[in-house]
Amino acid sequence: MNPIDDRERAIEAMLFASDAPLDARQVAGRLGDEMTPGEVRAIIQTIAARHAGSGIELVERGGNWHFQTPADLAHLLRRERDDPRKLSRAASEVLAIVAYHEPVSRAEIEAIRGVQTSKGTLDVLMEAEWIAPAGRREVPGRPLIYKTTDAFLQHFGLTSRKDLPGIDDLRAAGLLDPVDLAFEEAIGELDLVKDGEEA
Amino acid sequence: MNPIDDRERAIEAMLFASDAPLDARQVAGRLGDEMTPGEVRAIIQTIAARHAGSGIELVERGGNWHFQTPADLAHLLRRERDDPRKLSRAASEVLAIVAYHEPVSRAEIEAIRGVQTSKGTLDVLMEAEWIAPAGRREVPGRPLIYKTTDAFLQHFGLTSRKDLPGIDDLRAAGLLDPVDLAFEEAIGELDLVKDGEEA
Amino acid sequence: MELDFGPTPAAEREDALQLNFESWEGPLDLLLTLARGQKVDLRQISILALVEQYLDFINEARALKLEVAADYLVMAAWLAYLKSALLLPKDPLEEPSPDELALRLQLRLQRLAAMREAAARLLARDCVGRDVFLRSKPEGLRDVKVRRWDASLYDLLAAYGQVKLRTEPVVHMVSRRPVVTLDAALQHLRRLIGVKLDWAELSDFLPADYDGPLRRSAIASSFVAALELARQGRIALRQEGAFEPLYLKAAEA
Repeated sequence: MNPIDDRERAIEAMLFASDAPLDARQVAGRLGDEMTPGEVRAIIQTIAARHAGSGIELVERGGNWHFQTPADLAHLLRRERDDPRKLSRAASEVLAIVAYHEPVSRAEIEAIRGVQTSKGTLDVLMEAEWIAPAGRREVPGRPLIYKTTDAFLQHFGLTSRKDLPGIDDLRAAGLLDPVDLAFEEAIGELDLVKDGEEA
Repeated sequence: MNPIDDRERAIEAMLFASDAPLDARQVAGRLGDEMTPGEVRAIIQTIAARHAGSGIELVERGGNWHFQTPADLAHLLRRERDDPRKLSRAASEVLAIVAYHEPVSRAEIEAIRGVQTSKGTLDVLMEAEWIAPAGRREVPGRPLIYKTTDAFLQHFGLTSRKDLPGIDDLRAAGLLDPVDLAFEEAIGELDLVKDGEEA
Repeated sequence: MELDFGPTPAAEREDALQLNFESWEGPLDLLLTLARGQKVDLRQISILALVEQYLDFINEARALKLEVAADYLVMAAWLAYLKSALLLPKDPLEEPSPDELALRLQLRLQRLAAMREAAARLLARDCVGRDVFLRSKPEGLRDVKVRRWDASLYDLLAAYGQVKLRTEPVVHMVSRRPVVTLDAALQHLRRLIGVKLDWAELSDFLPADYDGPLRRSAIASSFVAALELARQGRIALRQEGAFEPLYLKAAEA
């Protein structure tokens, strides 16, 4: 193996030592801005490639990078002390709705679920730092809107929101559109069918 | 690079995720005792060799192995940032007394100020590199005496100490005006409170 | 993270006594669960059949005297209306048409189903702490603050000025308090006692221009002087009662 470049070593050490995922800009800043974030990113890719297939992986989550163990070794590493927070059904649904529709207001979440969201559900997700307020919707009442966080991407192993399972299919099928919009489109089709029936 | 052996991957991941250094026997135990500690040790050596010269090190301490950041890269893990602070009123007075009367001992400074001077005030001025010890006064107790530094002249834009205005100049400039006294004293008290908090 | 879909309605209905509304996240959820029972794509579902299933279910629950939350009843009432509208001959003037209402319900069910499935797929991903693991004790990156002290030449000179001012020699001037000494009061009283012939109040003997602390001092010393002169037998004192005015006049020789 060729000796590893000094800058590559430095970036690798930094990502390895950090207690939170780092993005290329943060790494460049800590290195005294001698490299552009673009150059840092290229080196990070090299490091990630070097570790591919080993027992340590360098992964990207929302532009931030961190080392973790590969998922296929979970059975060896899972310990009884690991007690992952069990998310309630309501909380997991709300989380999915925020992730696939973000930014989204509480009223919009409730419209999809057809049920009031208890205060605790959003609190649990915010406490886990998976969702966060993202300003207010400029409609009457100026409701708070929510979005997912980098910690959400990290926890669920998503490189970016584009990685959300099935998001492209859902969007293509119009299932991420509000009912009103889908209704307008569907009613057109319905009329066509009726016309057909009449003919 | 050859694909990494599954057992090697597993041991690497285990050492990475462990919250304490592990010895070969512990690793073998967690792997279900399919390997002898000797075999595990050999694989650990292979892993350590693979990481040699990179930004990640696998090191042994008394038979236990753990990953760490190489010592020569430790400086990357801490970043120094400027934290500008306004010099307290007490420190300004002490600095002025040293400048006008140097070399002076702490007792002499206190005699001139008319109040006790905390050690911390001198420390701050030495940390700022504006004053420095200048030997000892040959009197009983041999107290340390202080003088100002070149850095002091540079910071305050003075060519030499002779540039400091005399008492008459200060009076003419209104700096000996008692009208300000009450106000300045009030400010001084605030400074003292702040000093106390910092201590 | 695990997803708990709750018991399936089929299992629930086999043992109706365990029929439990806490298993559903509201009426829409119950409808979706019932719709799944039709085992067809949600787009092909029979809304009429679904409505009947829901109404049967609610009736069953009420027959068992289970407490049915208000929102389930509201949904039941609306579905009962929808059912009758769907069954009656179509009135082309009615807005919105029952078909449109049914379509809206279907769209809502599709959206909820999509999110429910998305949640399950999300939770099935490799989650940190369950499937993948991080370093448990990373060294951490630290920001170390380096203090930089700031002061201007003005601050320095002003500070020195104040030190000088504070420690300048101060001349202490002891101001005299305004008092009338006993001697002065004695002399004054002796002088006036010869002038006044009849009983006169002690305050009449005080100079009129004394006021404030000086007057109080004059009263005190004149009183003591009066006592002294009375002791010497040079004046007579008279008082009607405690705290009444004190009168004096020259003793009759």
